[in-house]
Amino acid sequence: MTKVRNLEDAVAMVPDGATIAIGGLSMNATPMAFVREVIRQEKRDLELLAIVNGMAIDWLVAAGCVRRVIAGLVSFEGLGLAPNFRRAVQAGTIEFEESSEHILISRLQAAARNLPFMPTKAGLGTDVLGINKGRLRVDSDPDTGEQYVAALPLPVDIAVVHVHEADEHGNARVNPKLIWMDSEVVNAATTTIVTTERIVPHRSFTAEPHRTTYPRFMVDAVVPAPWGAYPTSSFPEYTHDKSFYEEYVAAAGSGREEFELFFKNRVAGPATHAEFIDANGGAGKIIEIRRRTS
Amino acid sequence: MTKVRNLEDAVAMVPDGATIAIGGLSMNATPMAFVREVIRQEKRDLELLAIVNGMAIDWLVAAGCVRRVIAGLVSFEGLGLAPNFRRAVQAGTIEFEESSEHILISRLQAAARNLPFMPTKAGLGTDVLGINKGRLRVDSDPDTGEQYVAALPLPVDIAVVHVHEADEHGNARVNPKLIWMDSEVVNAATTTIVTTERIVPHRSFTAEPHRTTYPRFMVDAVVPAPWGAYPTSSFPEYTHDKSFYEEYVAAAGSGREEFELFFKNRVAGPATHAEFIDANGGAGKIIEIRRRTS
Amino acid sequence: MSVPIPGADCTLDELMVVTFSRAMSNDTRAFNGAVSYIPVCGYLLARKTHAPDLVWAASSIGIDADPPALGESTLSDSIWEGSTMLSNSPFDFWTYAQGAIYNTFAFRGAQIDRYGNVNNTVIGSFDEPKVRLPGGGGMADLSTMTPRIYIWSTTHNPRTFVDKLDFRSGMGWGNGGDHRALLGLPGGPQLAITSLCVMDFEPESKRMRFKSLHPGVTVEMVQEATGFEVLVPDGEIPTTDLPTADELRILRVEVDPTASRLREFA
Amino acid sequence: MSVPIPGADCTLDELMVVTFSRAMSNDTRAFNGAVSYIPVCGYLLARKTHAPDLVWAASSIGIDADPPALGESTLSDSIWEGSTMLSNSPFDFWTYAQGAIYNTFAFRGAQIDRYGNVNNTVIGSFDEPKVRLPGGGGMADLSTMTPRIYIWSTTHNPRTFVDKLDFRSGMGWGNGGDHRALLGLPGGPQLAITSLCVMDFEPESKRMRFKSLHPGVTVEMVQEATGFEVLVPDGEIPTTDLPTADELRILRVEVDPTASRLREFA
Repeated sequence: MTKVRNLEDAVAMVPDGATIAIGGLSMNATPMAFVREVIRQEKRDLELLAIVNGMAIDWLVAAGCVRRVIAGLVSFEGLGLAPNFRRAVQAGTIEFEESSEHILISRLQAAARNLPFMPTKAGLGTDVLGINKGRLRVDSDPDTGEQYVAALPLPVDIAVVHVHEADEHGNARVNPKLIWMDSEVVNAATTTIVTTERIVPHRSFTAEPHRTTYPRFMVDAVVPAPWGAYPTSSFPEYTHDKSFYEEYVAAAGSGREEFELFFKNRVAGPATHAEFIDANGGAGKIIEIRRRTS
Repeated sequence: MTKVRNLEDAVAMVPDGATIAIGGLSMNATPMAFVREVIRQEKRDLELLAIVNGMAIDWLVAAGCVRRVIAGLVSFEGLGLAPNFRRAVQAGTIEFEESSEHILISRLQAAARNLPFMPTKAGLGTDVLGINKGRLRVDSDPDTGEQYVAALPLPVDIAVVHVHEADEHGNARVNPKLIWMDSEVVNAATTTIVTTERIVPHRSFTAEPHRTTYPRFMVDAVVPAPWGAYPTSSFPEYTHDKSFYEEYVAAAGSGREEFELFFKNRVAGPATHAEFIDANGGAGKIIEIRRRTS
Repeated sequence: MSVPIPGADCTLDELMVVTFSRAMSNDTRAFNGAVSYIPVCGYLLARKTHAPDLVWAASSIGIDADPPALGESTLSDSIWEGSTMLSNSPFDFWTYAQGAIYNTFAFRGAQIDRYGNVNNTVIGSFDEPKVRLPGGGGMADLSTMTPRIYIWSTTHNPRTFVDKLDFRSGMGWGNGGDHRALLGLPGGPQLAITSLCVMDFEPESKRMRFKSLHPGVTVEMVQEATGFEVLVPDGEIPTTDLPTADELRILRVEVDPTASRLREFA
Repeated sequence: MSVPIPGADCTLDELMVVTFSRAMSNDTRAFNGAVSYIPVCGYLLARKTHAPDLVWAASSIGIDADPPALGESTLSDSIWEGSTMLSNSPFDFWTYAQGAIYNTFAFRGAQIDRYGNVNNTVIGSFDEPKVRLPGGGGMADLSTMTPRIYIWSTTHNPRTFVDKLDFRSGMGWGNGGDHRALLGLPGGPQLAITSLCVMDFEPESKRMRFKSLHPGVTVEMVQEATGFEVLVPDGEIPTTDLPTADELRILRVEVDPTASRLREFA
């Protein structure tokens, strides 16, 4: 029984109000085709976990899909701040649970491993602890008196991650191997959807079983999504689209109408991911962002 | 500055009385050339950690090198029990800290990560907890009342693991990638020695950086040891030597003198690892245990 | 050593494997440890018959492995052939185990008690053992983490099935009743498949209870071979269902052509 | 934007990178996060000059990377080229970080206080922020785990160097004195390298103290640009050592030929 779904059907699996975790890190490896379809299907009241991200969060906030964001860092790095996210938090129109990377990882691990908490030294002495009451606890070891942070479980309804190859059973792999923190959200999630650059035959996994990242039993749906991380990168195949980030930031800085037009024409409007890439440079862009395999 | 050492010099790094962790699992991937040289150098009073192992423990016990064993399982699986280990524990001539795999892993992780403990559900309700007082604690989560085992740190002086390839800087890799629990002992150890099937040029690591198992800063000495896991396996290159295990068990069952002769001729006597393999079948044995790469 | 089953075209090892196999379902996600031929054969047979989606991680590493034959170890890299994933032990395996994503674990032991707890540590006292056994390995861990536990034994006799364990290496239903749930542990032992019979666990007390008797075996024979009283259910105790010709063929030809499973009947 | 250093053949970015580089030693094991050009250039320069064994994990992933140039991100896969190991974040990176095997971490912030704590979270209150900043990312984690902390700032002015942070995202010496040690945290901030000067931390109070002044900068200029009093050490405050021709050549030609480091001086 194949787990292959088209993008529309996979996004339809996300109920309004769900806690959804988006993989990738900053300008890398984010399932942007999926994110765009979430916008097109006008999902609402999502709780969005993205440990370190920018564009995915900003899109979903701009489109009004998000009730609450959980993250450690939200920015476009040197290319700017995430403008819609920033404005929404400042205006109080979305909730923001700021945490830090290792506290989030530890909370996900506690959820994935059926533990009441995971200990870490992360955050001791910082104000991150004070704004996360109820989600962590500062405790001390009864034998040594050593202080630690008990990171409490963070369960996730749906994890969405982008991979390079998957088979119809749900076996999936990231080339050259898993690098970012995506496995943590997959492990903590009830349901996992992978978007994939390509579907490959099952024998491709048995031929190189040490390269498999997620076994089939961790994956509920496989969505073909070529260039599906665009405008973020998918190492080692293509890099992020610097000019998209720059033009997006510029549009957001030019006023509300200008941004809404940009967002309609360049992000949410195009019906398919291919049309979306066409709206941002088409084949020329694909050639521009291609990188030599390394 | 090269980290390459010959076997004699690397074993000379082990002081009597040290806590030494031996990698591998059961009949797989154990640094047996190193173990044999420990015997030849007549090390004494070692505290030996081997999470799941058989032959390495039995040799070191037979040779009188060991004061104390820490393990979860000691056997030759279907090929028999570890006879010298068994006799020594029954006679009370060595101490045995029996633990379980995940408690040991959790204790190693606590040591490696500077944490006062790692939580796990491992062992709840079993007698393993009672015999490990002072090394773990049964606690309950203050919020939920959920019980857990706090596994206290287990620091290791010297870890010895077997790999397929290493460069002179200490970068090392296991083919096709790390599978067993060796990384846990390496992470918890003050000093790590890798024995390697072969030394490869540094560019071999930069060419395929996703395959590197241990980065150079985790490795203190690199010891060339072709067929260095024999008579255990080194997947995917060669398998364990079933007949060695069987003959070893038979010799141990034939009486003390018979076993001592066997141990001298077939294990401890030969001066080099090559001579040791020669004493157990030589080139014919190497051909017999070779497996097709998979 | 192959033991014939009276009136059937199969042997005891085959009956046990097939019984184990049938207890598996399509959502079984299992792994295995050392000297585990009966369950390993059972997982493979189930996958090749009624449970095509069953997950088995060979020696807890080789997911969906399909080895052409089994050797002298169920914990070694020799059974990884055909895997779709060689999973990493510290990172992948222990996460799937702790998270009860792997939902099925089978163990046996030198001693087994009425609640399905087992001893693989010592005969006699821990500090001054009469017999030092191999140790629990991952038994103490995985028996607490895994919801569906299966026990098997090829030596149903009073030395194995004892009133009181010398050491509890693996957790079954603990002290019985709610003990496991009170400790926050999921599920518990489902079946004990032995050389004489199949037992389940009475839902309240969690004590072993007859489920079926192998052909030619009586209640009295089992009671005599058991160091505690096996509960007798209402109604007649059925005879253990025999393997079909198809199951036998697949087991003998495809799953275990070298009959490695007989290593458990040494 | 390149700022010339008076009386020297280099610019401010180069002076800061070289100063950072010289603070590194042969046993430095470092990684980096977002928008970290000064430290990334510093690690590479140190490795190519006085500290050949220095470890740098590019974007915390690409160990011993040797990229031909830096781009518009120090957190992306574009700087992994030449790595000897692409390390796995959840398993490798966080173990090396928690274990203080990675011993060196550099951060900056929108606000920095006298103890080397930083704020990258909000200006104003957390619940009703005047300005929502990007967030701390891994700063709260890595600042507690790593023994050798370096702070840099390309904007030494009273908006950045404040008497009181609006939010403590990253842990320096905390409340000063023994605070860090009392929390069981290793080491602490070593240096703050800014657009005006270099500061260390007075050993008892852990307050920022002049170590050297960049050419043309006076104590008064720094005090005016700082929202707290910078301690003045005994004796004369030296001028920050200038880069050598060799350092400048290696930085300009080998480490950062596209001058990505100027992105920090926008």
